[in-house]
Amino acid sequence: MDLTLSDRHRALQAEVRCFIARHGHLSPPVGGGGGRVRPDRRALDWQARLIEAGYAARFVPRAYGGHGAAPDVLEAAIIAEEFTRAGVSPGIQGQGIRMLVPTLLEVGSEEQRRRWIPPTIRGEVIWCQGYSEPEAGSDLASLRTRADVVDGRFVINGQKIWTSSAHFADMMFLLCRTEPDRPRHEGLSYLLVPMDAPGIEVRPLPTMTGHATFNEVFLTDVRVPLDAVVLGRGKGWQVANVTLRHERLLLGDAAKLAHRLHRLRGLLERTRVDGVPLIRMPHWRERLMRLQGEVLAMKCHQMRLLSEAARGQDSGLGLLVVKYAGTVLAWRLTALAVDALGDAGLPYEPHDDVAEDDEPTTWYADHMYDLGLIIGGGSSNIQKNIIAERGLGMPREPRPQGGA
Amino acid sequence: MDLTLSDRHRALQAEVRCFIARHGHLSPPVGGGGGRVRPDRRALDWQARLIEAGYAARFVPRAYGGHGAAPDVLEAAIIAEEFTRAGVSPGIQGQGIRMLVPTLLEVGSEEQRRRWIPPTIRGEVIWCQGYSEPEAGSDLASLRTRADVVDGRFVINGQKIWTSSAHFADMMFLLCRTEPDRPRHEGLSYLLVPMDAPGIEVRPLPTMTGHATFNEVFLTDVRVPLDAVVLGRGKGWQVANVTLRHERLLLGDAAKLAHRLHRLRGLLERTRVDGVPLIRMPHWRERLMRLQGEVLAMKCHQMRLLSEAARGQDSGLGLLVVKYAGTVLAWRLTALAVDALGDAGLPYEPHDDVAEDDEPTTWYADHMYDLGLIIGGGSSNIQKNIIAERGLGMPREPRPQGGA
Amino acid sequence: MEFGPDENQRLFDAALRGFLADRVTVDSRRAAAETGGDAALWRGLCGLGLAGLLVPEEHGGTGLGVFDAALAAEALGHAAAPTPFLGTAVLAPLALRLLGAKAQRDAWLPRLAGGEIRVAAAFGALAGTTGRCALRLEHGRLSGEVAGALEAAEATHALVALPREGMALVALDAAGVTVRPRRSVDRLRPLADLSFAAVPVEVLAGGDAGRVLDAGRVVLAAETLGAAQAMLGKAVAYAGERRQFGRAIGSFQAVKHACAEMAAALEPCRAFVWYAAHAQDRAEEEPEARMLAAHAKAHLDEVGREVARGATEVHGGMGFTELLGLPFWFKRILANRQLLGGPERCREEAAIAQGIAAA
Amino acid sequence: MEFGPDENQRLFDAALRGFLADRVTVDSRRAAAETGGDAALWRGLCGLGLAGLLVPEEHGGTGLGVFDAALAAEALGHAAAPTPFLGTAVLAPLALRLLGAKAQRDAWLPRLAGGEIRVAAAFGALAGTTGRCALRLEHGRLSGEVAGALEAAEATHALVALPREGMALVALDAAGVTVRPRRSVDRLRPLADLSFAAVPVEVLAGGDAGRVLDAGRVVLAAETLGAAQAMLGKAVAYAGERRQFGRAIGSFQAVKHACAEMAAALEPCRAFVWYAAHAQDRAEEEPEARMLAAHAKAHLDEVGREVARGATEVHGGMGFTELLGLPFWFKRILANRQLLGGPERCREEAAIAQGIAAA
Repeated sequence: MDLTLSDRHRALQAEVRCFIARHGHLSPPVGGGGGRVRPDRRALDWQARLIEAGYAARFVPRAYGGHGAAPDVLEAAIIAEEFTRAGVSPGIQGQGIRMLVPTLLEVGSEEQRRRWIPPTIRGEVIWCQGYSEPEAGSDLASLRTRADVVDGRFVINGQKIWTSSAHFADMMFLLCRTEPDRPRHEGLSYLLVPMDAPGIEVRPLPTMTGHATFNEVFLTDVRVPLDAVVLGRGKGWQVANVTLRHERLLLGDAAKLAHRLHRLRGLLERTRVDGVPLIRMPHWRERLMRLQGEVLAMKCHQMRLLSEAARGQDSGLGLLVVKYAGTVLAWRLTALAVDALGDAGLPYEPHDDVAEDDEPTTWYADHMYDLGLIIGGGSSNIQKNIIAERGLGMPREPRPQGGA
Repeated sequence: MDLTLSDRHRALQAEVRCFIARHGHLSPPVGGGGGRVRPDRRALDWQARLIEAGYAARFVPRAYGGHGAAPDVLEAAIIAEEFTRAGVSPGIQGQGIRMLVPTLLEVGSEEQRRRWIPPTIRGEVIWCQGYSEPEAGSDLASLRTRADVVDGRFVINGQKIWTSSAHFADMMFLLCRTEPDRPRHEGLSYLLVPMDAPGIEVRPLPTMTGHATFNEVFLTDVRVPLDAVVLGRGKGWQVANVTLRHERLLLGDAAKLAHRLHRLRGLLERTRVDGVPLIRMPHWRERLMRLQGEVLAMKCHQMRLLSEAARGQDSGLGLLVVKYAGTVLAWRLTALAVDALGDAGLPYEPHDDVAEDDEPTTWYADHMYDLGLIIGGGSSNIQKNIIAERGLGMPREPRPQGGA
Repeated sequence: MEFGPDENQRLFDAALRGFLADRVTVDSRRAAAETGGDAALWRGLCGLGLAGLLVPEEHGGTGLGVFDAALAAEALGHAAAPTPFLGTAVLAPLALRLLGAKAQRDAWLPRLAGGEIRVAAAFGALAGTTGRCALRLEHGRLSGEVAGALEAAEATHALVALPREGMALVALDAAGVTVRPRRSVDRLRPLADLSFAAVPVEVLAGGDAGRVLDAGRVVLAAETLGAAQAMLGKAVAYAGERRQFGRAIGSFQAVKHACAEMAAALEPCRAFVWYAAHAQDRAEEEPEARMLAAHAKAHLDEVGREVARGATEVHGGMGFTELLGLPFWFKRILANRQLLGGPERCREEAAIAQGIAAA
Repeated sequence: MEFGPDENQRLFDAALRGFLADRVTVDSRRAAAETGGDAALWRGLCGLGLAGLLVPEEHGGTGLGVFDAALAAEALGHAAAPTPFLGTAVLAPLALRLLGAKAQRDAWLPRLAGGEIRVAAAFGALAGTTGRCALRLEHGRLSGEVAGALEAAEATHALVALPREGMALVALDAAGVTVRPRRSVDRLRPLADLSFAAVPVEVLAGGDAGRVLDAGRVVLAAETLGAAQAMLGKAVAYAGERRQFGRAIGSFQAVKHACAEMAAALEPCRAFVWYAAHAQDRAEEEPEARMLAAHAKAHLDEVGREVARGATEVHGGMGFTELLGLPFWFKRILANRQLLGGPERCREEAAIAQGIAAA
């Protein structure tokens, strides 16, 4: 184990602190699920500043607009730690940056990387994920949206659902069936589709948060060029799994958990009943401490995974548990928050699309959105199947008689 | 809702209090899982006294040696409440009294009732349950122990396992295959077998409690008369389900939970860290209170079930949840106890077969035994299948291709 | 002896549930969520006698007890009904019955039973609020402010718990009263912040105000019970219909066991709520009535949240949207948890009621 | 930069695990449970350098750190090894290193490294014992009693935490010492109650005794981690073999999900223990070292118990018997939970270490 802060790391720490001291006031507000709204001017400026300083897209090569640093877990941890501690935004966290960019870096063509990575990391091109369909939620291999090749272009028809961000996204990475004659998993392709293409209709799905965070997307004769496919026709399942791997990490994000714990502690310090702050009451403190222990475990675990990734090591089980463990823990953090808010937290007044300025409303929105994250991106039951079968090597369920 | 204490009920309450005040010192010690040892002289005398006073076997007809009272939930509740409050033993609780007696009352022949119920309720005849087999734990219908009719007698061959009390029991109620040509569920019979019959060998299974609470029972050419069958040949599955229904109630027994909570409160009052009793520490109290709420729910629930049973109403789902909910709650109660005992509770010194005189040892033995109860009598997974399928009407799992 | 509702109570329950099934729909809830209420629904419920349930017959009510109110609350929770009930039909008549002088009872109870007045409830001073609560009573006039009054929409009066002096009944149209409506997480149950500037009030101080709170807690527990039962029922039904991987998702053991766990937690709650409600009606004889009320509230708060989450999860993404209306129940359960003292507070009060903790 | 064991540490870990796999069997554990120990095993471990792991090289040890001790503890827990380790190989050398004067270090550390002495540990005064602990130090002589000393079987000395004066090292064969052996829930790790009548002791008082406790907690957490990993591994293996209803029980979703939940809780613990152990080795620079130690202990206590229960359940009745030896791991996890402060105590100390609670 070597976590010695080298002179270089100490310098970085000092540099980040200095950066935050100087520029922190320019940060957009922290909190909220991230990616619930299109980044505003303030968020875009902040992102540009972070990339310039090397605190966002740090390990994305310079050729694609990133900072081009060699992967270094300790650097990542130092930066995350300082931003958390200061309560300053770590930059844009959407599906484009967290899922598509690593996917393209792993399996995209050089042309696709050059074209899409730079504007995506700057927050200028916002992506949404076109996986789920009404009849294929957890069961991705059964999806029905199809793309036929007509006159040298893909022509897409079908419907997607649970598409977060679709109502303001520029692009979608879409999984659809292009080879109807091949077996289920081999007939899929992964296409990059502009959301302003003719034939795309987005209908917001009203959700429990009161915000339009999810959508249905209808695709009717949507045409995209053949080079919109990532990795190649029939390779969609493979590419989607690369993306899902990154999604699992995104959804269990330890930095987000740590940020939340930080806010939660503040909430317990400020909230009083009969004049006594909750943090002074042992049973509230005990709940906070218990969650802190769990967040610490996830934080350390993420450092381990990053370290293994930097060594090119497959973390296997370690990676597979992140989404399940992280989303459930996130829900429990917000559950403590809404309990601590008590009756005074009930007024729920989302002014527009989000209400990140009202603390109780934000916590409740997070709490409900967390439940959406437990369900979305492969529900907990699917995650547990994956952990057991792929991570622990347990036997698959026998196929039912006469089943599909 | 009518829980008015009639004059009769008030009189009973006064009578029970008076009984306890006068005779309570004769009670054997309370605690321990019940049925882990053969009742000693003290326990038998106490039982006789309770039957005489009508506080045990209260609703068993006089013809079978019981008190012959008309079923009355409030009476049962009053008696249980007073015994719990006083920390006095409510009498013998073994499988004979709690499972076989109600089964015989429901489906036994008049001859079987007259012969077996009186000595069983007195604690003179101790029963064990011969259901599980090495290859048929949760999956009872697949059991292999068989009884062939030879010369007008059943001749039994096979092996049972997890047979609690077998090492000191007088009788076993045994489920075995008598009609090998019939479908799985229809080929079983339910036999009453003397444990001293030639051909029975009992081998204790050492368990984590350090007490020999479970056994393997080997049956080789064990002969019993044809009238040892309950309800009739091929009806064993039906009878076993009657017994299992009573077992579910026994294992989730609310009076036991209430007793335990009572002891637990005392433990938290007596145990001190740095001179402060745990009960004065809000996070310990919070855990106790949370469990008290759950015990109260189970206690009320049991009153409802008894009330419905007295009306001849099938409680359905209400009955099916008792074993699962009750055993898990029991485990959590002892978990709080062993936590409260702290490091001082670690010395574990069962002097002989049980060590009910040493408080920490008893709590640990209970804690481990509770886990055995979660597993035994239909594991939690089986219980949840039953709750979902029979209680909630959810679809059964499709049979696997090529499966049994 | 009978543990559970008797025949009359079962008939009333069936009638109420039938009415609600006809009258409360996904669309009516949505409309109420926008406008803050469903005035016609309340009138209908008054027609069934809900307003006067706890008002003695001599004052024009049906003279029933907390047990009956709990049954009604369970049915209202099951329907996620957009209607007042707790404040105007439970807390107000009980406050008058338990704390009011005869003249006060004679004056106010008939108006409650007839649905003539509707009473909001602001219990912050009694139930450990995390919000603003600064009230002073001087010479029969109330000043100060209290946040989070329940059922203030369309209310004519408010029942305000005072720090020491019992409760105050105040007309909301009196000079010096300011009502600031707030949306709630449970949009079917808007809240309001109230402020008072030397407003004349009717002081109810003839008994133990805590008993009104106790009854309110039991009724909230009952409502959460009903809402959770509805959610579990919906989850079981949905799991039987929705197919994935070529089979009904309800045939997957994971989904079945999730439902079984919810049922195992929820089913015993019915008897618990009955018993706690019954104890309220006999509180003079039942030293444990307060402890039972606090525990019933806390326990249903906990079980309710687990069921709210679990049932939503069984519905997958569909549970997260408003398409099936599931969030109405989810949010009612979440909001009830915070009303009249959350579970931590209730458990501590249960300990105090038993002498385990110092008051 | 490397998060996790380095190459040397991995080699040592593999060697230790190999040795334990050869040496510790179901039968050897059973024998040790009867006799209270396995002296030959300890000698073998000394041969691998375990006794001197934390003893500086200048004193004949290997001069490694708490991180290495945690790795060893994880391996010992994985094997449910019937051996001392925490007291004699961790707490004793650390107490000497952190609290001892130079002469004391020079005198004692070589004897520890060589396995010449074995040291029991009685930390009741420091870690919030629920048992008897009444100790007085007067003129360098110790009187009184303390319950629950660890690893007292075959120990030559005891390290006793004092209420205020640091720690005392005392020879168990000195006049005035009484050792009363006690069986423990974890029969592979017997305990002892100690009493002293004006016994001369070596007082170690040159630093913060809490740091010895912190390291002990991390090592216990590591041991529980190893034991829990072993149990989960056994559950997964058993579920793949055991058949019911015509299929391996591991193909049932309920069993799979139980294992998945255990894995999801347990897998992140590895990195947590590494990090907490590492922080101990740099405690001078790491203000959070104490908080991390307390949290690691508490967290592994909780996760450990869930895994102990869940893995036993997967084994069905077989897990409850001693046939497969599963209870050895189960009980080690249960016992570790109570040693050096249970999870509630540790969390409260974590809060104190952050200034969230008053000391």
